[in-house]
Amino acid sequence: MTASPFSPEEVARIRADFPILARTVRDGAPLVYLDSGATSHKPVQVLDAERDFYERLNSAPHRGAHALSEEATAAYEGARERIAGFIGAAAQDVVFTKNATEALNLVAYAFSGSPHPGIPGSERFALGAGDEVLVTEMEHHANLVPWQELCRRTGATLRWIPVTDEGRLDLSDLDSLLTERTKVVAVVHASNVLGTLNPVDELVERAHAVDALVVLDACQSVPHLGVDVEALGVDFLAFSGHKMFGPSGIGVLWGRRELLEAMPPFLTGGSMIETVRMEASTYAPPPQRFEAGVPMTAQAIGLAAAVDYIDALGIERIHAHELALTERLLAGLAARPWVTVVGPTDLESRGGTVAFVVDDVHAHDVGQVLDGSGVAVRVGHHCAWPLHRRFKVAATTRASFAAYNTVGEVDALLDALDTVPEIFGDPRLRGAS
Amino acid sequence: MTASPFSPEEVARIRADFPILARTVRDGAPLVYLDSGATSHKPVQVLDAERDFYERLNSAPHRGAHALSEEATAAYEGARERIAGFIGAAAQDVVFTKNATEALNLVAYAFSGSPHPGIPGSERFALGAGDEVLVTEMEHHANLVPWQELCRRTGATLRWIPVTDEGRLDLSDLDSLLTERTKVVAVVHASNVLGTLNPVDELVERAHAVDALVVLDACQSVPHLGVDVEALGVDFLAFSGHKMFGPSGIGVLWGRRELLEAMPPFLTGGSMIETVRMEASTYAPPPQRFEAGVPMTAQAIGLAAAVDYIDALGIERIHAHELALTERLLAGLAARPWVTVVGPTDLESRGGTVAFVVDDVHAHDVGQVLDGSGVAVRVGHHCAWPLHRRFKVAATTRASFAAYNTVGEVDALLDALDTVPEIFGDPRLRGAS
Amino acid sequence: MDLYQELILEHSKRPQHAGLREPFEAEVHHVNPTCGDEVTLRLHIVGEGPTAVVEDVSYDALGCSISMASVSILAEETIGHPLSEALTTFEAMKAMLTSKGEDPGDEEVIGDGVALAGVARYPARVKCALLGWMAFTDALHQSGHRVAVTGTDPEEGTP
Amino acid sequence: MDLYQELILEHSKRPQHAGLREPFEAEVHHVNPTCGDEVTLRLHIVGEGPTAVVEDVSYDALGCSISMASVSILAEETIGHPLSEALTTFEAMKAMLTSKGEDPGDEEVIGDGVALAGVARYPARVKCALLGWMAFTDALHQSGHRVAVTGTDPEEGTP
Ligand SMILES: Cc1ncc(COP(=O)(O)O)c(C=O)c1O
Ligand SMILES: Cc1ncc(COP(=O)(O)O)c(C=O)c1O
Ligand code: FES
Ligand code: FES
Repeated sequence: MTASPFSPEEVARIRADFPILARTVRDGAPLVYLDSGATSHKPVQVLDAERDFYERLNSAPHRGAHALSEEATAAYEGARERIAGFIGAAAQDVVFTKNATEALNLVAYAFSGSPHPGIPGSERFALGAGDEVLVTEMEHHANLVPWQELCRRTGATLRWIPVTDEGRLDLSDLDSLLTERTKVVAVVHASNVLGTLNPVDELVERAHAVDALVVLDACQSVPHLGVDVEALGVDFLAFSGHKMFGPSGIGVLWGRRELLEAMPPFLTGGSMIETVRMEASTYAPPPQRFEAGVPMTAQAIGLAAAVDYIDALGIERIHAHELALTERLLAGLAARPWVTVVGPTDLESRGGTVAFVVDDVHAHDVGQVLDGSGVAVRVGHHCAWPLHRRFKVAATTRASFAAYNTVGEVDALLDALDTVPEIFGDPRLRGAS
Repeated sequence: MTASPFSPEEVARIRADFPILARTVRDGAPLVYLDSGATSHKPVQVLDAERDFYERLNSAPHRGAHALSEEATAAYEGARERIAGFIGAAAQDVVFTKNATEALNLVAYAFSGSPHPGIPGSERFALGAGDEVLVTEMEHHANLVPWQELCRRTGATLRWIPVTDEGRLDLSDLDSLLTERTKVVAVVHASNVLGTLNPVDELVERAHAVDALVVLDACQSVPHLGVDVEALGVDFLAFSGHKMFGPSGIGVLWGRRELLEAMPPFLTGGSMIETVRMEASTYAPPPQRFEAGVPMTAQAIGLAAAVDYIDALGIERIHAHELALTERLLAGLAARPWVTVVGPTDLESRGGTVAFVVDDVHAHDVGQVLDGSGVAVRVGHHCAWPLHRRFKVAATTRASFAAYNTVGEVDALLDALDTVPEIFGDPRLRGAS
Repeated sequence: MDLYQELILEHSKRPQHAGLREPFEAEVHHVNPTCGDEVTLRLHIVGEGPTAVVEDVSYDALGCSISMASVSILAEETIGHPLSEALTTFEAMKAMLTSKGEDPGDEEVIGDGVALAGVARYPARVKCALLGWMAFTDALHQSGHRVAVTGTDPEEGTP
Repeated sequence: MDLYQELILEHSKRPQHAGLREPFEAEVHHVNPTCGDEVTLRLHIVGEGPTAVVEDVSYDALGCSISMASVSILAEETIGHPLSEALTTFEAMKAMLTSKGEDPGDEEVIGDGVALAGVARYPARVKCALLGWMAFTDALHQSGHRVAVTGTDPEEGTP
């Protein structure tokens, strides 16, 4: 049994930082929030940091010479440095976006049918018929649909790595999928459904051997594991702030410097330019080139505070705590023969996300029953519809953990789950037969 | 003399809602914030609304069946309705973006070289050689560069309406600029430099006569005038939340329903889809089609609170108050022969933004001196570089007003301005010679 | 849970009139994008204008208990009924489901539909209960029957 | 204001060595994107390696008093000096300007440059004071003189 490094007292102290966890839902049931994979809650430290910015420094960064603007710029760029440091990156290689989805689209839109005449090196991002983009069958729509659209625009071909019954990438056919035609490999680091951690090392090695760029969707890893962009060896990495105790409305794209420099701009407008004439414009170096308009200033500062919060707890300890909860949940589900876990059933290469189905009961009905007891889980295809199709289910029920979750909450989920067969008839008998 | 509808007591009460206005800058100078055109400050009502959302309802909207998610969805969609109502629009025609820049890019990216096979009616958005996009010489980069890039991508031609010495659009040559080749007319409602209010009625009539779509950059009008999308008759309208007492990180695109429906998606990913298969996807109707990923939930709610705040004061009264301050400033500047206003010097069709230059002193030096007295103004080209080139200046100094500004602050600006010639020599003599 | 009335569970386990049958004038396929659930629905109408009668509603559905029960009730409450009456039933169902719990539903008009009254308190599930009805009105529209139908927009009535 | 030392105002009103002259090995054009100010700068170097001497720095500049004063001081402090010394001056200027006010500057090394010490307290103006210097190091780079130069990135040293 994996033990959590957090004592119950420590978890209680953590919980006290999240006012929302004290509330009740429906008719007075205490909230059991097991949906941090969709979005996490925010500690007062993050809320205070945002508010403090608005009450003391608020101003448009990079847009003025007055004192407030200077202070806001320093705070904004300080936040960039802080967040970059958290993933082992240099500040100038970190671009702020509104969410991970924008970050992934930014990379996909860097590619087009022809190089940008104003950006030396942008030939690297020209795609056409005969070129291929490789994704996986377990991608979140955010790391799938932008590549479908890119292929539609350029005539390139989308290919994908299938998923095994155990919920792992099936690399057996990789040689024919990943070839010198492949220009991009876009893959999720930790699946937001299965919890699977993908073998980034192997994929990077194979991709780089054929000169393909690797785009890593790190939405479900950066909040829960220690992620270091250099150690990973990928070319781009995207994640969202709101899943890691940060505010809504901010995401991050990290890119290898020489690639960012060779990328055409995406959103254009104020502060991303070098010179503007009516006839044409030239563009600033990264990261400014990719941050058009007044940015998510307060949100960047809030996210930096979230990173401080995570660092104070220790990301390794958070991961271990979540794995301990995951283990308890997996054991509880295994003891219920009418429940089937979709994804790895042990802790090997796994994050704290557990998806499952209940025999003969639709995931939305399961979720609704749990919700009636105050247990908040996510139901549906979790923006990974092809993955669900592959497992021949329309929807799953998903529990996902954060530092503030407790053993008692896992038990509350299991207890509430036991009322499902009571309500919908007794699949236990069927399950046992 | 225009009188402000706000009594000094009322302005004092308003100021009390903005904690930052009580601070000092540099070495103890009280802050005189005349840079609301770059970004406005936020009243506690807005900060409270955001915080309350995080502390009570935080969850990912449209992504779950549990209680919190339902409440967050209701709050988010309620905010959309509130904000839509403020501009006379239906909620379903309002798309949330991260800022106005994204909103304008969203429209520009809807156009491309070929229709989207999955979106009926998208032929309307196919451009090519021979087609033209018409902008003006006074556009903010956010409503200029996206159109330059669109023309580069599609082979269409960019044309522009020049600006007169008085800082008005020069429509004398409109017949040759706006023809049946014109597909889009993109124009700013209120100039962020000159303060000029442009003749939207006339432009809409002329544009629609040749079947061109009108995109209005309303960043500087929605916060200060009563704007009604139906009355304006435009096809698209964009603005930012942060200039109207709202949080950073949220903008709005309004579009005519049949146009939004015919527009291909821009950012793709979660929650904007209808069905997703590995091979291809189909897309949700607007506004969801244009809101990929977990949205700026708290920011939408904050912006709705900002709209409540504006409504409580009355947008017409805000406008009148700002015009009274503008008149006082224009009079003060006119009395200083060494100062030249760039833009209209009277209140006719004008907003509360005043740009000027001081003889023989660079705008950044003027701004720095003002800043030394606590007066925060913006200096530079204000993201309207071609406009500055047209007036043969590299940079101007710009004061811009909001509801919380006072007559005393206008006087503080003028007093500080008088120290400029003291420091840099006495252009008064030159100005008078 | 108050949501899962016995009647709902019965309908969802033994959906009435399930399966796809002939003849039909219109067949539609509707998907609920949030969950991926689907319904294929066929409509067979006999007669024209005020004398039109819903002769058959047949369907193949995959979904949650709420959507399954709702389409089953739809079939039960419309097959063999004058089209105008079926539309009244639809309007009454929709009014109840989008009332946020204020309209308990009239058993005289919607029959077993009243068992779905609790759904109105769960905005995320309203779409489930309307899925079949939206398919029904869409099929009606496609069959060319010119009857004033409101709310064929599947987005309407959900937050 | 402490920022506008008399020396700065003098240099900015009467920039030393202004104008573009021949001969030169490299000419560069730099723009400060935040304000639109520009400088065209020519560099003439005589000799090679350790014996190289900055024979002339000529320029055409349009900018604020800080940028004008800075390029004027640059010309004054580098023309006629060994290249290695000019680079030391550059390094010392840059260190002072990016010190956030902690490094007051050494008059022995940077001469009138010390008048710009106050700029370090105004991050938005650091770029102004560095504009000419960045053009200088860029020109040096383009002239092919292989001297280790740090900080030719115009973004560096600004927030
Ligand atoms: C007229 C005008 N258009 C567009 C913008 C861009 O707005 P944002 O930076 O919030 O995207 C601004 C403000 O910066 C503006 O004043
Ligand atoms: C694996 C994964 N990728 C991408 C996303 C998209 O993130 P966002 O919605 O914040 O843009 C998510 C979360 O929704 C996710 O879990
Ligand atoms: S959950 Fe899919 S229709 Fe109810
Ligand atoms: S303000 Fe342009 S260089 Fe100083």
